[in-house]
Amino acid sequence: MKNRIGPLLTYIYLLAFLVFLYAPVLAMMAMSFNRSPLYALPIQLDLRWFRALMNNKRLIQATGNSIVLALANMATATVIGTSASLALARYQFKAKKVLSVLLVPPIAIPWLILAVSMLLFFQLLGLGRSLSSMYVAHVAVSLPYAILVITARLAGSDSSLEEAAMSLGANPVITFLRITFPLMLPGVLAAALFSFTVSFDNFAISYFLAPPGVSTLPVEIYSAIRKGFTPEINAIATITFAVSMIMVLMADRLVRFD
Amino acid sequence: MKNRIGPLLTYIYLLAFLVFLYAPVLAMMAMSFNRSPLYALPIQLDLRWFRALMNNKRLIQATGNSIVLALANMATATVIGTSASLALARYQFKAKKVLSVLLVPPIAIPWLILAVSMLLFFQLLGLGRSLSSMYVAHVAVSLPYAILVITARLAGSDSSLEEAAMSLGANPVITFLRITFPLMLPGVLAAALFSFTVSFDNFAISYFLAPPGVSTLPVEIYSAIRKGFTPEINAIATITFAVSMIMVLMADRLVRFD
Amino acid sequence: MSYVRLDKVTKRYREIYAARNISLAIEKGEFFCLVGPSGSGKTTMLRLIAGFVRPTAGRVYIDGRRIDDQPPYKRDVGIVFQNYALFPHMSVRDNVAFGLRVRNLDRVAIDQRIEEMLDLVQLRGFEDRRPDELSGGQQQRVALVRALVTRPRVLLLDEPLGALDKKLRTQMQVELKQIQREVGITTIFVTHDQEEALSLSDRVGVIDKGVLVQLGSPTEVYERPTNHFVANFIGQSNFFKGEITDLGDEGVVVTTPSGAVLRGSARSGLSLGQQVTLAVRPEKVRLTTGDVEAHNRLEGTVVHVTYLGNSTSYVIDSGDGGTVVALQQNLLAGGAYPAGTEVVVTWSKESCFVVAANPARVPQPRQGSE
Amino acid sequence: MSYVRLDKVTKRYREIYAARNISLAIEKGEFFCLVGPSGSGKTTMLRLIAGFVRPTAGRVYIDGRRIDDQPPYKRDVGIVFQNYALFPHMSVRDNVAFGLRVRNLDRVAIDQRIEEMLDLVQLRGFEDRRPDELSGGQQQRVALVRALVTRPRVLLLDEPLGALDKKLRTQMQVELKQIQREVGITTIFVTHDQEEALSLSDRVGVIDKGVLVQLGSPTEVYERPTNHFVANFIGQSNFFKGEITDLGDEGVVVTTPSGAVLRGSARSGLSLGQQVTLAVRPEKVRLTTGDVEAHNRLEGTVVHVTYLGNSTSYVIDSGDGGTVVALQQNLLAGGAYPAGTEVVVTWSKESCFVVAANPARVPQPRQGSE
Repeated sequence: MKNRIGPLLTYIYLLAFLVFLYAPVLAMMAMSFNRSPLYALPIQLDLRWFRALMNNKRLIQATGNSIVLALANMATATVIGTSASLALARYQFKAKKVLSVLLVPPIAIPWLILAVSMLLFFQLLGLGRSLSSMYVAHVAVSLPYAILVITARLAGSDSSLEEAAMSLGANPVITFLRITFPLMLPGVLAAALFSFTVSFDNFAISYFLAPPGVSTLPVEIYSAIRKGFTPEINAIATITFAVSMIMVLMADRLVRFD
Repeated sequence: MKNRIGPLLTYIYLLAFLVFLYAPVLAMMAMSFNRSPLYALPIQLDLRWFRALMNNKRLIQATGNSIVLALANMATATVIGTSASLALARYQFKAKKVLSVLLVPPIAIPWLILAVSMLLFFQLLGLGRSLSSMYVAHVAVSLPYAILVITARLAGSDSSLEEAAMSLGANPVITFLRITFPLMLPGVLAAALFSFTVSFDNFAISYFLAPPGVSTLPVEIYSAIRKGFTPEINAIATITFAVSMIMVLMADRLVRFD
Repeated sequence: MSYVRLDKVTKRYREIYAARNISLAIEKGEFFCLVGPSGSGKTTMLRLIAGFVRPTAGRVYIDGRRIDDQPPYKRDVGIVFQNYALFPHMSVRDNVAFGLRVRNLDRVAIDQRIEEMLDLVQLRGFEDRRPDELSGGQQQRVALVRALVTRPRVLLLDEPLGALDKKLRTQMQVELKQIQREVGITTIFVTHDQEEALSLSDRVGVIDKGVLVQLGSPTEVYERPTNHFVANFIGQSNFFKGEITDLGDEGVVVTTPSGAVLRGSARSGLSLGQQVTLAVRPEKVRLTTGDVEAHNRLEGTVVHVTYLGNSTSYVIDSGDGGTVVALQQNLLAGGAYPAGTEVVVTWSKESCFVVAANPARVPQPRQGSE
Repeated sequence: MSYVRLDKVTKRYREIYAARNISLAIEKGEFFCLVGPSGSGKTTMLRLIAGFVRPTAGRVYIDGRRIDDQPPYKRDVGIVFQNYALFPHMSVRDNVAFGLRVRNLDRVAIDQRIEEMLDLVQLRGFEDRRPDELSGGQQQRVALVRALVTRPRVLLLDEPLGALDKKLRTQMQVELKQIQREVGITTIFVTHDQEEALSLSDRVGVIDKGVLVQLGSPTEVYERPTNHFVANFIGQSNFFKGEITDLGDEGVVVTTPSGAVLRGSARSGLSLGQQVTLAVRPEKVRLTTGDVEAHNRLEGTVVHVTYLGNSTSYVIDSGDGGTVVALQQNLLAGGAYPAGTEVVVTWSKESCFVVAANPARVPQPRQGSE
């Protein structure tokens, strides 16, 4: 029916797009392993920039903050997201439609705007910049993602499975533990990974809400670039990129398969 | 079966979450209409901060830049995204699976990292900071969103519709114009809106890649906050938020219904 | 005493009645079928018994105890869903064992019971497969033994054969009936396939728009449908409208507008001069070419012949615009009367029954039948 | 001359043959059915003719011209899909008009043709509805007229009634056949429902694992299946294995291992002493209680009685472990022989045919039949 040119063109064309998207990242990764601070070619393999990172106390401190914040956020967003998704999927109530429509847009509110409004809000509430403000804001930003991912997984499941379990004598608790939860687990894991990533990568909220003396990894990267672009940044960006990629690919796999 | 408490708790609880998510934004919007620069209550309605915006040439210039960039990006990402999605949906080729897996993660690469790598890459290529660098980087960032949205729409369609059209005598061009395209149109429009929003809201890429003297709206907002938080920022943030929300709600509606 | 009993059960969703004042008593060990078109409310009946929905009014009893206020997991009722609802994350063994493990039976007893049940449906050797590695028929059998393994008081089957193709469906009907007999469980089966209902069940309930319109043995429901809907939904019928011109112990005489005089069996509540509809089944109509004596006799021309393999269906134009459908078993190779043959159509008054008295509007069936 | 012709068509997907060296000629105006179990390759055959897939080897002709190298839109072949494939963004009118507008016919001619076609399927007044506002039966009819409106050379139907429930399905079969007759179009119909195939078609092709195993009129295929698969897939059969002990012009005599002597009609390629399987259809078997003379005669006890409404099915245990299924039309109310009755089972040698000579492995059917 179709000739062979269509697929071939498409192939070349998508390949070009991916090269274009990944090339900068790959270049950055390559440079992080290059000895020369002036990006001289050919690349001389050297881990000096990574070693330099090890000695950068400020950066290690910031990375620690980012990880702690991301973990706390992940735990909170996943638990709340799971229960909210279950409630949305199982109960019929009048305001449900309104609620589920309202859940989507927060994903698209520019983080900068959200950060601005959170800063203002916490100031109005008298909380100001603090670790707890940061934590709350991160949860607010991740939760819609968590709910969307889990809801997508639940939509594929079938309430007749739970009915079958109950007709076999399983009470609601056993039904949840043996049927509902195992079936939604991939979605829950994916939501956890997404929540972690969303928080770990966030710059604007952390920047505006961080109390004096507290910093996170994205904030440090940003400051470092403003001070002057050093290959050390490539190294830390490479690590961040690798971690994000691994988490997202895992999440994607969990949502699609099994 | 279930008692009435479950839905009620869920209801209260989701409501609390939404209040928490929207309250800062609403507070910010309220303050943008408040006469007092010190956030004094009660609110005295006044459009002075919006009027001040009108006279802020720098901000208007930046907003213009943002709009032009967002429109150019939207057009490019939508056209490329549409054809790429069609190719992915229609043709079977060996590398297809690899390609479609590679398309997902760019969405999750932190924009800061992407911006860093793009800056490095364009410097290596000798392009440096320029309007075309910005445009190219924005397209790279939006395209995965566009492809995901259109692909989701195409997945719901049925190739037997196109077969039916062809059996009725429609050649591939007519089949595309009369069947395929009208059915994917909501997805295409949604992709356009998302691409626009993604670009319009982007801070990191614009900040790093903008040539001297060129600024965008998010960059201006960010600079303004650093200089000192004025109610003018609330006004511009309110406008940005309103525009983003309208676009996203439209896109969401297009993808879900019709 | 009846084992499963519905007492004036009504289920309303806003303005729509899915069940309207239904009373029904099913005996222990009985195979009961609920038949009706899609949307008639038959699945709602099952869900009321299983406990997934609660009645708006009325009560449900099993073995003399009221159960409509109990949650599903306390009712001890097995159910097989149309889509089987096998747990996709569990092997066949774990699916079947689920009900036993929930009851905390000991391991050995569980294993033995599973073996027994898998033997019953010839699925030994499939214990470790996942549901998606089984064929449709195998999945159906796993769903069945999963529901039976806990020895529930009642087995509910919600169109369990609907997803299978025709040949497999017929085969599974035989198996299902055999297993039900061996196990001896009280069974309620829901289907839209009237032939399936007749062949499987001890008794049939015909349901239409949430109302139980007829209840009886397959023979009673098929041979003596009490109204036009049943006569048309359970099997085919030829309908004749006319006026009662004689009424006595020997039966009823109806004269059609075109002057044909038809004789049917009497039933109560009829009176002379009344407008009624008579019905006769296609397989009760005899076709001949010679002269025959019979209660009912029409002459006509064969206009359509449809070969059905084991039988042949004839559409006969009886001259006055009406048509009669006749079904004949192919005792030899089929098609004794080609189209155009002049035939005599006869049937006995015992096969001919009144289905509607003073009907508000009797839809004119295509080709004399539907 | 044949109108649609497949010449040694093979379609292979990697190692799997969806069609294997199929040659087939369909006459102009014929209603041809392809029947087979799911996965047998029948839909692939339609897609080869429509042009959605291309043969790995072989050629396809319509009206004497080779078409297998033409794209679908040049073949002038109408198709109705199982899911109907109505354009969801268009009204009924626009769906039906699609094929005409593509041909740039003038507006008046298009409108007139649409009115004609919608009249044909009684859908006037539904022109402005969207497909999702129609019932299943109505959607089916829109799909049918959309395919017919351009007066294609061939109409392909891919299980078009599969999504309908049983009662509606029977009704649509009658309509479909009537429309096909009125329009007079060459039609190829794919189904897994053997009864549908027999009742609708002029000729039937039985397909199994990509191979065309039998081709003939419904009567030929049903009355004289040439192998075990066809005898089992098209209708039910009773099978008897045995050795040929006599062979002549009057037929074949087969002696079973238990000593029963059965007589069947002869066919070529048989020889004395050969192991063969004889088959007889349930409806050709007569049940009596008295003494009767017949070519084939077994005595037995009724073990199962299944009431089917218009007929009753009996399973008779013939004593030596074998069972015979007999079907009897319910000329009066059903069930003349209750379970336990001693009966005599007879059938003529003309109804009894050889289906397998030296079969490698004949699956032992449940209850003597499937």
